[in-house]
Amino acid sequence: MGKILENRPLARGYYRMSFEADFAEARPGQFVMLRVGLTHDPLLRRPMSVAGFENGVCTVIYRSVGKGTAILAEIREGETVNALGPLGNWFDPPSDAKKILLVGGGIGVAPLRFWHRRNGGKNAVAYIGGATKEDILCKEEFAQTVITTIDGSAGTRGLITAPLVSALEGAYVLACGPKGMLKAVDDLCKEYGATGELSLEERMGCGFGVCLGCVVDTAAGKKRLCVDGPVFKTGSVQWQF
Amino acid sequence: MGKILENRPLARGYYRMSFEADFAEARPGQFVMLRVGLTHDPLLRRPMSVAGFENGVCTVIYRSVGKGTAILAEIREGETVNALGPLGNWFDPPSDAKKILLVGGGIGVAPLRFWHRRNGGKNAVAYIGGATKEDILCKEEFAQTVITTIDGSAGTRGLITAPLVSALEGAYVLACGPKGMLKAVDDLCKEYGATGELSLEERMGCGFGVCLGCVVDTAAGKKRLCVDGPVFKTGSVQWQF
Amino acid sequence: MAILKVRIGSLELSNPVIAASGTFGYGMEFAERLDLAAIGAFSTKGLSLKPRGGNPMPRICETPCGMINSIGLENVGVDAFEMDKLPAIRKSGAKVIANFFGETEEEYTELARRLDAMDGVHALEMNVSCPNVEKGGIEFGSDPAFLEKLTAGVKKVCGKPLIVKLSPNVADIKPFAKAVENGGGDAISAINTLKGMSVDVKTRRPRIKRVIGGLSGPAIKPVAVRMVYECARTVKIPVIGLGGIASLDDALEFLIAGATAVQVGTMNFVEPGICQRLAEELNAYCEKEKIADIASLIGSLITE
Amino acid sequence: MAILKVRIGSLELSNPVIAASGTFGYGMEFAERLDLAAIGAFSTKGLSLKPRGGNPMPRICETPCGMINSIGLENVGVDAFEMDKLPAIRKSGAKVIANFFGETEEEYTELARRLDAMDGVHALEMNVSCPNVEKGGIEFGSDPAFLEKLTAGVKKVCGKPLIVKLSPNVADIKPFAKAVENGGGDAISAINTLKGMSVDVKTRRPRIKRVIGGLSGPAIKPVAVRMVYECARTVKIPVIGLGGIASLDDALEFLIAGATAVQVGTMNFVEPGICQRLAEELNAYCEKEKIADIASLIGSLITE
Ligand SMILES: Cc1cc2nc3c(=O)[nH]c(=O)nc-3n(C[C@H](O)[C@H](O)[C@H](O)COP(=O)(O)OP(=O)(O)OC[C@H]3O[C@@H](n4cnc5c(N)ncnc54)[C@H](O)[C@@H]3O)c2cc1C
Ligand SMILES: Cc1cc2nc3c(=O)[nH]c(=O)nc-3n(C[C@H](O)[C@H](O)[C@H](O)COP(=O)(O)OP(=O)(O)OC[C@H]3O[C@@H](n4cnc5c(N)ncnc54)[C@H](O)[C@@H]3O)c2cc1C
Ligand SMILES: Cc1cc2nc3c(=O)[nH]c(=O)nc-3n(C[C@H](O)[C@H](O)[C@H](O)COP(=O)(O)O)c2cc1C
Ligand SMILES: Cc1cc2nc3c(=O)[nH]c(=O)nc-3n(C[C@H](O)[C@H](O)[C@H](O)COP(=O)(O)O)c2cc1C
Ligand code: FES
Ligand code: FES
Repeated sequence: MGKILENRPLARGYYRMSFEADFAEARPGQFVMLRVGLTHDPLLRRPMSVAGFENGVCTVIYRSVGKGTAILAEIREGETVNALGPLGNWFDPPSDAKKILLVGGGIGVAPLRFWHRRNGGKNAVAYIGGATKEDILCKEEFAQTVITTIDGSAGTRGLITAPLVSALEGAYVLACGPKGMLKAVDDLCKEYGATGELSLEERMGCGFGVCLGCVVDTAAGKKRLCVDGPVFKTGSVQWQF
Repeated sequence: MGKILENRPLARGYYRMSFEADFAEARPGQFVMLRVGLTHDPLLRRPMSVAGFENGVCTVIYRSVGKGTAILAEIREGETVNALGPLGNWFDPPSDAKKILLVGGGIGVAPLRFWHRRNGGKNAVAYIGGATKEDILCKEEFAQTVITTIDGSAGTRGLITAPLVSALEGAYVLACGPKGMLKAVDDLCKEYGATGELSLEERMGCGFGVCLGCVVDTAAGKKRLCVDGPVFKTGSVQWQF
Repeated sequence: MAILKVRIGSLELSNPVIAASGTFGYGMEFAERLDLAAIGAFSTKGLSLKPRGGNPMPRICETPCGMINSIGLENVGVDAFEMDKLPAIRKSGAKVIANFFGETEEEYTELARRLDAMDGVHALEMNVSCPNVEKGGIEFGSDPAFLEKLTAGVKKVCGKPLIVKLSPNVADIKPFAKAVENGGGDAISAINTLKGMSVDVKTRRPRIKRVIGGLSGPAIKPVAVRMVYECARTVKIPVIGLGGIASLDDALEFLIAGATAVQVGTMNFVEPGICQRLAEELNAYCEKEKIADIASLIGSLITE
Repeated sequence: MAILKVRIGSLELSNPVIAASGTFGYGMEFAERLDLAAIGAFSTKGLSLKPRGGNPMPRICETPCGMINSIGLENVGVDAFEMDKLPAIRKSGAKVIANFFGETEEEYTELARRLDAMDGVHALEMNVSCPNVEKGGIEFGSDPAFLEKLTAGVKKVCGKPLIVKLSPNVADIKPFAKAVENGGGDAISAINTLKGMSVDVKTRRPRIKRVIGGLSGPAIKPVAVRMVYECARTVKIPVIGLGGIASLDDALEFLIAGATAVQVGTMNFVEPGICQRLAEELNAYCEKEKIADIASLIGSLITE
């Protein structure tokens, strides 16, 4: 149980919550499972990427999309939240990567923000895509950004994969976002000679490897997204929709 | 949906909540069904006696005893509560009653407080019993009070029925409290020549007469506590435990 | 306005939202809480030939996302229903489904005959989750062959649409659905309550005097959706889905899974206006989604 | 310390709180979240002769106070269990119940023989909610006569306590409990998941790829308590109760209704330390209530 220091809207439908963690450290790419409410409806914890971790304070950035996240958004600062974590693996680009492209779709920016806070430098460029300008999160927190929106209300109109193409050669990609985007990035990496890591999402029962509710088919067989992921190497996922 | 103007502890485990009602009036003895939380756990509304109604503001006094009332106690002032009501019948002593005894056990004081605010006068004496002094509520709101506690920490040690006996003759009783107390009062009224009204409790599914979950056996057959009560005449209830 | 009309046998409902038996009294209790003519129909508290007093208290208790009831089919009896309840209901413009049950085959038939003749009753809903006194307490709804025979017998005296309400306390609901269809039933409603129990740990007593009661509410929705899906794939007659409906999405779940109409039970207690709200929301939903006729939604589940 | 020891056949557990199959992995996943030796036992993920990959995704979804799963009995297989999992578990001091299932009677017997011989496996739990391939997909646990035969056959090769886990998807669980007892089973565990379904209204697809899955969690607790009560009144062998346990009071409900021990399933996902917490709370409760021996609580329901 950690005290909530901040829980406020970032943009329409998006919130940022910071709380005192009862774990000592988290790495960019890892996630926490948040308990929502005090009763059994909703029952399961909700997975949220760690979007920041400093001085024992854990930050998540979330979008209110359903029952659980709507309740999360109602919790007041000063109350407590029960977070299980940090869980899963993390982004781990080779230390000699010359060009790192952070590709985030919508709320997928959350773990990339954390990575950038820890490791950001001249060699990292953020490619952020969203439906509208309201869906472009945290852009001011990245050193260099390329932005696209589907409605053209910010950056270039279109998908983030469009500007990405020309930058891919020899790059190392860290991507998080909707499944369709991740598959497109995965395909493009192959086509344009890039490698990298993709952070996936599936419904999760437990978050720590025991329910087998979150499996992903990969080149190396069935993997549990929560313990063998959420981060998978490009070229390894066998995409299913 | 009514805005909550006040929701604060009265004594250990007891709370008072006032909210803007979306009904125009309520009578002492009536109750409301409060919705608790936004999800389906807990599912059913909780019945609460109206403890006050002035200028469109409805007050309830409640004890945190379980899941629902614990959640109620957590709601902050400024938020809203969904109350269905006013429901049930009400205290209706004859206008020529010379001596009215308000007999309340524990949280049973709530509707008596409301009656007293509306009708209190020289002829009304409140008999308030509780386990300890913490369970004696609202005593300062009644003009005349007789108090007992089981542990002797306030008033006389013992049950409220003890001091009541000597006052019963010719009196009209309005009583609310635990079933055991109500039965004792009912028996004593018969024995000592008093009449009056008793406010009962049963688990309620609906509060407005359709689930048939709250029936009471009376001299006149099966009655629904929520629409034919909660107030029943002394001598009419066939007590079952 | 989207077309929300659905047919249950020869009965046309203006929309597919029905208030479920035992949770809507005899209708008029809700007259000041919603417009009875704005919902598809309501099903009455289960009627018997003679009035019944029902079970001892306590009769209800709450469970996680649900409740258990053991009301014991308390009702005013078919005579009082006709005399005291029906005249007012008729005036309200409500479509009325008379829910009924007997303890013998003859009682069922006799009730059906009576209700069939009543002006203001639009359809009959036969509850077969009751013990058959002649067969030593075995439930009518627990043997498909017997259910088919019962249905056929009742249908013989009943010109109005006959809905048979199935119990979920079976290993496989499909043969029961089939039995209703074979017996000439016009529709199936599913599900009734699941048998459940709860213990008060402080007193070590069952929370329900009769120990075992019927579980209803959102908790049972997944079981209900599953059974409605199974029934709808088994028979051609309409299936009315119920069990835990609390929102538009819940109602849509049942429709998509194959229900022609839905009933709302327990949630009437929590939100007395819910049936009308759902009917309105269903209309708004169809307009927004450009669904011209609700028929195209029914059974539209994609499973490839 | 109150006496919390309970016996399941020849196996003595230090307390009656067991982690349920499929929700506790192979045990070691919880080693850093609780003390495996502090809970009564844990039941492994269901084991088969060969490793199984399980069902397509999506495999789980949430429902009101519950969840549906269709994992499809994915497991590492009995060989990998013995080689890779058991050595570490043995060191942890945990009492291990090996949950297993087959597709034919021979597979069941073969598995029981294997598991019976493994050092570190303390009891066997036979899951009979699986389709029998030889009998055309009929579930092993859906015919009492067949269940009795299966139990007797397995018991012949199995010296360790044999627990048979019953399915709740039956009209009446009592004949199944009796069949296990008659077949020589040492205990019953009840209940497995209820068959349920959920529809994603936006996509009009089932939320579970295989359409129908198993419902678990607090939602099913009233059904589970009822079935455990029915089983405990039917047989003399111990009944292990499970279904929706999330708190001390929930565990007590089952014990009072007649369960000798309880299992916690779904709630392990939400609160990984829950089994140890409940074991500790049970001890504190017994001390506070002056219950010298938990035996006096078991089946103490007052119904007069
Ligand atoms: C590893 C991981 C990291 C995530 N990080 C973030 C983040 O940083 N910010 C953020 O806003 N969202 C994140 N998500 C998605 C987030 O978990 C869901 O949006 C959230 O669970 C929705 O809950 P709900 O109750 O509001 O929605 P509902 O639709 O009511 O949820 C119903 C059930 O489905 C599950 N579910 C629904 N959507 C998703 C989804 N997209 N992924 C997984 N499960 C889902 C819920 O957990 C719940 O069990 C992440 C998901 C995963 C798997
Ligand atoms: C007409 C009437 C008026 C009431 N007025 C008041 C009041 O003014 N102040 C107050 O504190 N309490 C009052 N009560 C009792 C109050 O309704 C219960 O204390 C409350 O419902 C407990 O809810 P819970 O979730 O905290 O308890 P839980 O034990 O978790 O509740 C479980 C279920 O049992 C029901 N229940 C539990 N205790 C009672 C009870 N004593 N009576 C009826 N149902 C119960 C709940 O409503 C719920 O459905 C009144 C009850 C009735 C019937
Ligand atoms: C208090 C109560 C009384 C009920 N009485 C009847 C009845 O008389 N006849 C009947 O067929 N079903 C009866 N039911 C069952 C409901 O009509 C419905 O089938 C069941 O509750 C499932 O729907 P729900 O989850 O929406 O409540 C009753 C249910 C409740 C909760
Ligand atoms: C994800 C999941 C996987 C399960 N796998 C198994 C299994 O392999 N074998 C088995 O006998 N039961 C299995 N079960 C059933 C549980 O052991 C338990 O019987 C059921 O979930 C009810 O208990 P609960 O409500 O406490 O979860 C599984 C349950 C869940 C939720
Ligand atoms: S979420 Fe349970 S195994 Fe991954
Ligand atoms: S509470 Fe439903 S009839 Fe009284």
